[in-house]
Amino acid sequence: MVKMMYREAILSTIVEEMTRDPNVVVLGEDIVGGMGTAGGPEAIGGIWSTSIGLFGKFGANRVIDTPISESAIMGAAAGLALAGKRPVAELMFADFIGVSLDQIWNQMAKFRYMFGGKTKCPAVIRMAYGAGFNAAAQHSQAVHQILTGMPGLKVVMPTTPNDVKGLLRQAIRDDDPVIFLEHKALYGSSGEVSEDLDYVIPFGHARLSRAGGDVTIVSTGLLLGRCEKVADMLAAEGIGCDVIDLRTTSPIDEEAILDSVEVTGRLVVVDEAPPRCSMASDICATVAEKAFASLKAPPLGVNPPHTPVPFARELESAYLPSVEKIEAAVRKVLSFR
Amino acid sequence: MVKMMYREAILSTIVEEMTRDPNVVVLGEDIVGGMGTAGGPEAIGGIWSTSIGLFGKFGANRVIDTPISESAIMGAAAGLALAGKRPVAELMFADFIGVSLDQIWNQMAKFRYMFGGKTKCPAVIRMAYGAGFNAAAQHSQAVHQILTGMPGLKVVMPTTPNDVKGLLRQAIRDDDPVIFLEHKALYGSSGEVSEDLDYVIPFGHARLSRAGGDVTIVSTGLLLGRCEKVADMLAAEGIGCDVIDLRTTSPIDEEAILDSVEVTGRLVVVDEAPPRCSMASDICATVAEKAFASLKAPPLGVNPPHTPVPFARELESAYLPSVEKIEAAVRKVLSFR
Amino acid sequence: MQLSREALLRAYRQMKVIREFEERLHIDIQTGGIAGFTHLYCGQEAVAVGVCENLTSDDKIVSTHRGHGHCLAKGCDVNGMMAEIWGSREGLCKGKGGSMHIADVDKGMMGANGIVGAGAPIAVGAALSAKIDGLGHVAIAFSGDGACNQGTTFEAMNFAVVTNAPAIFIFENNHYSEHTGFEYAVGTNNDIASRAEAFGMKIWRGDGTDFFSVDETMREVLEYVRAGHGPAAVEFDTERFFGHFEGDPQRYRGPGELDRIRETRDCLKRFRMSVTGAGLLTDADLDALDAEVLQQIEDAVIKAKAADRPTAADVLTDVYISY
Amino acid sequence: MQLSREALLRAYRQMKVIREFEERLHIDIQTGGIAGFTHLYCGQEAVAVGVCENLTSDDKIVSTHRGHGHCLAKGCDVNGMMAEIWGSREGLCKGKGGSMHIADVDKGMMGANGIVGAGAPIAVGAALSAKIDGLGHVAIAFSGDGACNQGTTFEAMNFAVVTNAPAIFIFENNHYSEHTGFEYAVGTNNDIASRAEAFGMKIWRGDGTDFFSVDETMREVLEYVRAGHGPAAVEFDTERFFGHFEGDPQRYRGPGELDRIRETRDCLKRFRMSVTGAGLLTDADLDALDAEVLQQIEDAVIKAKAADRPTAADVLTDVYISY
Ligand SMILES: Cc1ncc(C[n+]2csc(CCOP(=O)(O)OP(=O)(O)O)c2C)c(N)n1
Ligand SMILES: Cc1ncc(C[n+]2csc(CCOP(=O)(O)OP(=O)(O)O)c2C)c(N)n1
Ligand SMILES: [Mg+2]
Ligand SMILES: [Mg+2]
Repeated sequence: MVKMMYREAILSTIVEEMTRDPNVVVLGEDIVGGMGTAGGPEAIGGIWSTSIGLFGKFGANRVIDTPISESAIMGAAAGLALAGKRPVAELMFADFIGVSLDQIWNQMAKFRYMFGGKTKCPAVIRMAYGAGFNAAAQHSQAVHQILTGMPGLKVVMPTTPNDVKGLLRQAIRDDDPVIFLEHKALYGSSGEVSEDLDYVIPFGHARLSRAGGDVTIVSTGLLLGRCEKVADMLAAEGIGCDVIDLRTTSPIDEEAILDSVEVTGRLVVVDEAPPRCSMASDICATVAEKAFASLKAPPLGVNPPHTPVPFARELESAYLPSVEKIEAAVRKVLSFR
Repeated sequence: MVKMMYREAILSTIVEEMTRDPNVVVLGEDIVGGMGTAGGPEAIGGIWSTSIGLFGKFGANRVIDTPISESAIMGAAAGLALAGKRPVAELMFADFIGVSLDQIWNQMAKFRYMFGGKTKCPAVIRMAYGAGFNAAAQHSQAVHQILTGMPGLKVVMPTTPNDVKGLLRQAIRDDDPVIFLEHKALYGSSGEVSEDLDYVIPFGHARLSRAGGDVTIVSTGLLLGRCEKVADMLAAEGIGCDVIDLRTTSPIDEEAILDSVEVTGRLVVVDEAPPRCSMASDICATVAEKAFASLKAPPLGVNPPHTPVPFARELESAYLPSVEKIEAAVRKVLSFR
Repeated sequence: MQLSREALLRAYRQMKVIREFEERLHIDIQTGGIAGFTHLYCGQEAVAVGVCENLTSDDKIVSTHRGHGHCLAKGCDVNGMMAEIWGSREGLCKGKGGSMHIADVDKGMMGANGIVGAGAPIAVGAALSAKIDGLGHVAIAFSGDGACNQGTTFEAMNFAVVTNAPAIFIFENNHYSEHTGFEYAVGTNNDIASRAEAFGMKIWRGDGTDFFSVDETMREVLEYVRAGHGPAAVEFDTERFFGHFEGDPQRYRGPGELDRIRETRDCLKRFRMSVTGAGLLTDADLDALDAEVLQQIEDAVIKAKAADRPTAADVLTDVYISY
Repeated sequence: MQLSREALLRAYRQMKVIREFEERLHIDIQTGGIAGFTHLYCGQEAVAVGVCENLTSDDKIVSTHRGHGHCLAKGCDVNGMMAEIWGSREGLCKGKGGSMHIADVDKGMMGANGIVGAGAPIAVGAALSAKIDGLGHVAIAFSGDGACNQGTTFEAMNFAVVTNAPAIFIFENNHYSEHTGFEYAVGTNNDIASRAEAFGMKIWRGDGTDFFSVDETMREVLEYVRAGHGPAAVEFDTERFFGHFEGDPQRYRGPGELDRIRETRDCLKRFRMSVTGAGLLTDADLDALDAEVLQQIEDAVIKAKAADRPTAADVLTDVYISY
């Protein structure tokens, strides 16, 4: 194991996989930076610093800096994948699915099905998502609920650097199109990661980040850290929380959730997207249907309100589910009789 | 009251509102038809026949036939609305939000919020959605779950011609952006409609299409008809179904659903979109949270499977929730003890 | 360059297969046996065949909603296609895709596409793959005069220029997008090629109802693109003989328009006149092929009708490779 | 046409307000008082002001992520904008929008926009509204050299030509999109205007660091578009003095580039030289304005810092007019 940042785990995994497999190709806006300038290539290496040095190592054919044309980027990834390559495309902000959704949703996700199972589309679409930077309504959104609802896509949301390693490697080696959602506020977080060049985490396996037994909390991404804080606070009071990090929302590890709720009978799902047709409602509904008899309290979702993401610090803080709000929800389901 | 088809209710409401308010403007692909051809304008009047004769009545300034450029159509609607007009834009197929979502999601839906409540965007986006025509994966989708999850949008799904009249009129007069979802398989259906030129149905008010009291079935659009069939069959056995036609999914009439479930204790939601992060899971989760104590059985969603919409007749029939599947779900919740 | 007798026979056969495949569909659709939206390519055969006869199976094409011609020209199996359109389990896509989604990636046919304009970016991706491989392969995006107004098509052209991708944008100008004339919808003085040129590409123009014009144009284009000079665009002026979709009342046509184009702009008639006039092939040669093709189509229909139907269980397969 | 003394003073003042507004932001951002992504417009002031001084409040503009200059030039309140960028409840958008989403629709300013390329179609909509009204108003879309590669921008240009909308596409070519050079990303031989021309529009070019070049160009363009001749495009060559966003290391610049452009391509310096050289205004006139503007900005900052902060309850308002 070695310690590194979330963003470094992304970059190092890409380097390792590009080294291993000549079919791996990366593309995106400013992922090289400096193209066509006096400064020359490698002026930036991606605005999230997740492609620094790739151009020098692998050259212009496999490290493709693109114009601001997200539909064409996603479409090129689709075409590269159909033609036998393994593209890893960066959509700078997840919010930009607005200008490129067709290629993700109606093309990549559906090729295999529409073509009768006779082709594969091994594309990875990396996207930075989430709030926390006061980047306002068009640069802060969580989009996993939209993409999880789309058959044909796999959706991955790593929370820790080690999960980045295992899940991104799996994503690149996976033969289906994978959406890889990177939370902006986690890029700088660090942790121990596996150095095994074949370390993969299979999709559909949640991680139990806290084991308790009194209540089940399900989350992922940035808010998982807040859930863990709540769990740790409550542990001091002798209340045990199971905190489940989904890791992938499609496929989803229903078993891990149901197994926990069968023991706890109480569920809180903490989700960064607005409440309607959300991951929180998805999981609450699944549990209500499949663990009905075990439920001792109404399953609760904790989401931001049904509003766009606001700009100002005070507003964005109030928008995102806080430790306090999560704690209140957990206490509410615990106190329900 | 007068009898007309769903599509006629759309067209006549547009004519009435364009006559009443000179700010109402329509735009879309082939909504005139024949522009730039030997045949001349009005060759088609929209592929759904929902704009026949508008060009002749209201002229090229207010009836704008467009190139195949959905982003520009949605963007033009956004700009027209910001500039003081009331655009009614047609997106030929709801599936085409793939190429135009940004203008709907990141622009129209958010203007008012981002601009601090100092503007309005009274645009109506009409879209034909849904399966039933063997139009396969890219021309058959239900998208209400995607759009309902987007704060700032109102989402309307009329099932009957009369609801078309009242809801479309409300949509055109509403000062917020409204998504108006028309089910392809309903265009040819008919029913009595109000002739009152000011007949509007306020958003957020569901319609109780069958009153029973033993079980609550929630649906909308094409599948509502199947739910009614099931209700009528069960009525013959002395089982009473409340069948709730949502009419609008955002805002949603939670009260109507909760009131019914508080009596019945049993809920089935029938939804045309795939199950993950769907309207079915949204409603089941809401009910599990807010009517937990009343529930006598697990709330059940009935959705198509997590697959794209298939082409062949046998496949598409198996894909859509059938009367049999709905009936089975209803019997399942009824028999739960 | 003079084509060999074999090449001429093959080209004619390919065009004739498309024609008869679709004339037959046109009939069968009216009987109600075929479901879904079907867009017929009849009238444009010289483009698909003139382009694809100059490709290898390592070259890729991406097609449109009007894809039968491109699929057949690129080598998709006639029986598999007919079965697919009839919604059979034995269809090329197991009945899951239908007319608008026929593909055979192994043959370099990367899919018909129901989304207007979606193909061009996909073709650029395939072209970038070819560029990486460095073997001189190309990728072709077929687009209509309507699709040429879609943002994705424009982005793809700029993207291909910037990345020097061996992509070829073929614009089949059949004068209509659905019910609208290209003179209305294409702002550029009705000139699709010049607009592509302004994106920084070399362009060509050809007569899309004349196989020889398409063939000669494509030889030049392919030589240029295969040599690594970057992308290119070609506008072919052509005609569609049927409505936009089956059932279209075609009120946008001028009086006698259909008769005129069937008479003077039929690529099969023009081909026959050229080759018989020049003494390269005889009417008897072509008549024999005609008969063969008609029989082939008849067989394909019989097989398609008799083929296994898909079952409810089939809905669930082919979504993921692993889940 | 010769500008009046008042017009000259006003133009200078407007440019100076933008400049000082942003030079001050540049400082304040470093102290951490300002949250979010801020893109500074400094260097490009002559474009915003040269364009907007020729507009009325019935004309509309749609801006970009780099919107401060356009907003100020179109008449947005300095205090309201400063308060907004500081995230105050008294900001022009109540602290909900921030730098990238400033708007004042009543003034014809239809929004800065965080989505590159989103503005052009919106401007076409506003232009169609003006066309319906028939009073000769126009709508302007500001786009960068990067945004000009976005499909939405292309679609908007064709759409405007087809609908003969009084839209004007202003391309501010500041040579960079984020960290990438326009010579790389714009495939068209580095020529944005010609590509617009190929869409069927009349085009102009101007020096975007010279107020008088912009002003004269815009008079011609506006006369043409207001007369109903349809849309137009203008490419202004210009410079941005800061990084793409605050904090950008700007490794893409050549040695001495920033000094050189600050020296030779500063629109304020050039304006001062022109008007004092021609004896139209004196250094003293301009110095007085400079002092006034500095004070105005200082006041705005003081007010912004002292203004009410938004509260949690404010998150919930302004989503819908009625729900
Ligand atoms: C994104 C999108 N918009 C609209 C449509 C509906 N549609 C299908 S074909 C077509 C016309 C296409 O015209 P053109 O590109 O000229 O091709 P042609 O039909 O003439 O072959 C339209 C508008 C679609 N399928 N996809
Ligand atoms: C759709 C979209 N893609 C990418 C971005 C990220 N981004 C913001 S500004 C920018 C560069 C824009 O360049 P240009 O249009 O030249 O404007 P400038 O920054 O030079 O003013 C990019 C890539 C975005 N905000 N929206
Ligand atoms: Mg056409
Ligand atoms: Mg720029």
